[in-house]
This record gives sequence, C-alpha cells and structure tokens, in this order.
Amino acid sequence: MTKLVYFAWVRERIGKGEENLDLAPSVVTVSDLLAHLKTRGEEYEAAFEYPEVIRVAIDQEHVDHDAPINGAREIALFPPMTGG
Amino acid sequence: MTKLVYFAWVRERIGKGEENLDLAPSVVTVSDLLAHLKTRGEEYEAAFEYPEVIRVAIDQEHVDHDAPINGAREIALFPPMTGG
Amino acid sequence: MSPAEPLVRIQGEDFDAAAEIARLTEDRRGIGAVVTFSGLCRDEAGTLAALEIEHYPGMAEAEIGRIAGETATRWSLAGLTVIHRFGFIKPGENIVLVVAASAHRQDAFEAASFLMDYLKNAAPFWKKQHLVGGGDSGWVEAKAKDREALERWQKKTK
Amino acid sequence: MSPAEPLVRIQGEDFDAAAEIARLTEDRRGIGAVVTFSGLCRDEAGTLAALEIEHYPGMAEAEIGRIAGETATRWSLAGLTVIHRFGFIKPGENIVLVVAASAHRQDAFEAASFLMDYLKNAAPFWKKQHLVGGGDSGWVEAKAKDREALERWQKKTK
Repeated sequence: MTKLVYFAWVRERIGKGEENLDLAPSVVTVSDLLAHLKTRGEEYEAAFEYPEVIRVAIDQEHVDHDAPINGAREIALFPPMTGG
Repeated sequence: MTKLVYFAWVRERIGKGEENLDLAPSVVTVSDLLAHLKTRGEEYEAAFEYPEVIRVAIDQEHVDHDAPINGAREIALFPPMTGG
Repeated sequence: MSPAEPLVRIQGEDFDAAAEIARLTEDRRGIGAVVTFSGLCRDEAGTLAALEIEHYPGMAEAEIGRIAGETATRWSLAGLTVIHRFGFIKPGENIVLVVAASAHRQDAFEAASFLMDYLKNAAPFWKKQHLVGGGDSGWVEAKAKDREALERWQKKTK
Repeated sequence: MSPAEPLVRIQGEDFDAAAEIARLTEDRRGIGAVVTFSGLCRDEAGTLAALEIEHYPGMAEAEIGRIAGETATRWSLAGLTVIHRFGFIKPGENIVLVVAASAHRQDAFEAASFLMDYLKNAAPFWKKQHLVGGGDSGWVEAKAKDREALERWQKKTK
C-alpha cells in the first residue's frame, strides 16, 4: 500500500486529501502513476488533465516525473507552490 | 566673506569647525581653494596634504574639484563619508 | 562570527516581528546588519476578504529547514529566522517573516532575498483567495516572474 | 498604489524599528512586502567602546531626503522611512533604519538595499572609533567595496 496525499486544487478536484492505494508493478515512475490515476474516474481526470503541471514529492522530497516510486511510503501530488 | 565648514579629521587637523574667509578673485575653483588653504599654516597643510581625497559641498551640495566657487555662501570640506 | 542555527516555525497564529528581531540580536555584539522581510496579505484593491493558506505538514518544516540551512552556509550569518503562517489570513495581517542578521549588510540582504525567492517557489504552501461578498477566485497561480527570481541565484557565483 | 512620501529623520536619540514599521503599514492594505534594514554598532571583537558619529547638519537631512525621493521614484513603494543617528553609539545599539514597503517584495528589497549603499557612500556622516580602555583608533575609512556596491545601481537599467 502506498499513501497518496493531495493538496490545493488537486485535493479539491479529487474530493479527498489522502488515500491508500495498491499500485501495480507496472507503475514504475511518477509519470506512470499520473497516467494510472487519470484512469480512476472523472474526478481524477479533472485533477490530472495536465499532468505536466503537477508537482510531486516522494516521502516529503521534491522529485521529477521520471523518478521511480519504488519503495515510496508517501507520495504527494500538488499544483505549483505559492508560498511566501 | 565665504563660510568654510570642516568635518571629521579635516576639522580636527585644522582645529576648528568653521571660519569665515575673504577669498581672492584668483581663487576660482574648488581646486584653487584647496591649494590656497594649504598655504595658511601647518594645520591646514596637515588637513589638505592629499587634496585629492577631500570631498567638497557648496551650499550643501556635493561638487567636484573643478567646480567654480563663485557666489558660494558655505563651502564644506571633509573626508570621504562613512555613514550607514 | 559563529554560524547561525536557523530557527524555522510553521504556525497558524500570528508572530511579532520585533520580538523575533530582538531574539536574534540581543547580546550578539558582532551583528552590524539585520534585514527583516515581512510578507503581508494584500487586499487586492478591496476585493479580497481573506487568503486561505494550505500547507503540507511535515514537509513544509523540513523543506524550509533545509533551505534555511543552505542559506546559513552560503552567506555569513549570525542568525536566521523564518516563520510562515497557514490558515485564514485577512488583508493587512502577516503571512511570512524572514530575519537575517550578519556582520555586514550584503550578506543579510542577499540571504533574506534568496530565502523569500525560495519560499515563493519551492516551499509546499498554496494560497486560495476568498472574496469580499462570498465565494472565491480560486487558487493563486505560480508566477513565471517568481521562478525567474529564484533562478538568478543559481547563476550567481557569489 | 499612491507614491510614497519618504519620512527622513536625523537624530541623536534611539528609534523603535517596530513602531516605524507599524507607522508605515497600518491601514495600508495594498502592502504585501516590508523590508527593514537595521544597522547596529558592532563591538569589533570586544575592542570598541563606542562609535562617535559626526554629521553635517542640514546637508544630511537634505541629501538623504533627496536620495529617498529618488528611491521612491525608481521603485514602486507604498512607504519609505530612513532614520540615521548621530552622536555616541555603543555596541549593540542602533545606528540606522531603513523601512521600505511595497506591493511586491523585489521593489522593497531593492529600494532598501540601494538606500543603504547610498548612505554608506554619499550621506555626510563620519564615524570615529573609541576604544575600550580609552583612546581612539581614528576615523573609519571609506571602503572601496562600499563604493562598488553603490556603483552597481548605476549600471542597472532596472
């Protein structure tokens, strides 16, 4: 099981802040995960319509979309940050 | 009569903060004034030994050494500034 | 000057900039320069009722702590404080505080400016605008200008 | 945002940075960024008893007022305050304060940094160092580094 967490409009479009998923072995990279999530229903389609804008952190560290997700305990998916 | 004012080590070397002088018509520019002051005794020689480092303000505005002093009410002579 | 151990706080409640400056400088007689950045909620010409600031708990602290540590290595600092609020914040209220103390002003200015550019781009916070009269105008979009502001530090050799 | 009318004060007594920030920001809901620079007297590794700051009365106010006005024209500011002290100042005490308030952080950072570079080089103040144990180590010399810091603003097209 992998814990997925969502923030800002990603969270709002999916309709929840987190969930636990069993990911198939074919889901190797962050890109694979985004493509997979998009197939999970229209809320996910809305959240990941433009996957290239989605920022990702694995176990609370920023990663690129080609990063492997193998062994991740927590994967966070969110829009570009606007702190400060 | 022109009022001359001195600050920091220029003031200390001359031994006074200000004085009024009648300047000869041959004293046309700031450079002329610095050369003239150097002839007024050893305190002035000490103050203006290196005239090129002296900063000058005429009527409270910074000027270069080639500026004319004609009509100046107050001429200030001081070392490079170190505010802030 | 002894290197700074940055102080990082992520909190819902307000902060007191003067108290934070005092904490950083008191009894530190080698400090010649303190640069303080306060980020406030703008009213957007009277249209904004509040900003809602969401953050990623845990990661926000870790990321800001990491970059504050990097800042304290890159510049010569006697002290460094970063406080970022979350939750609902009204116009005129504080959002973020950075205080950088150093012997010399350039280190303090650059450290504070770098940290702010970082916070704008890479700290896991998001802002939603709630409007006067109800409703919201959605999530604030990240600006290319802010991205460029951060990138200029990567070019600098310092 | 309405252009800032700078507040300039040259004074012997101390100032309260927090009060000056509050004065600049209260009831100004368009302000998003406040950068504050506090310049303090360093103890120079314990050797300094006090700085004696001499100034040119009249010209100091006029010059700082002039450059503060130029700063408020060059950057978009909602408020600008400059306070410079003179007289005897002990280690840890305040010397100078610059507060720049703006809608956006870059204006506030650059305006405060520019003003400080100017004050170091071109405002008619001079510092003499009085030593622990009596005597003095003479007048502080102007630094080439400070001159270069000011010159970089002349190259910038902004």
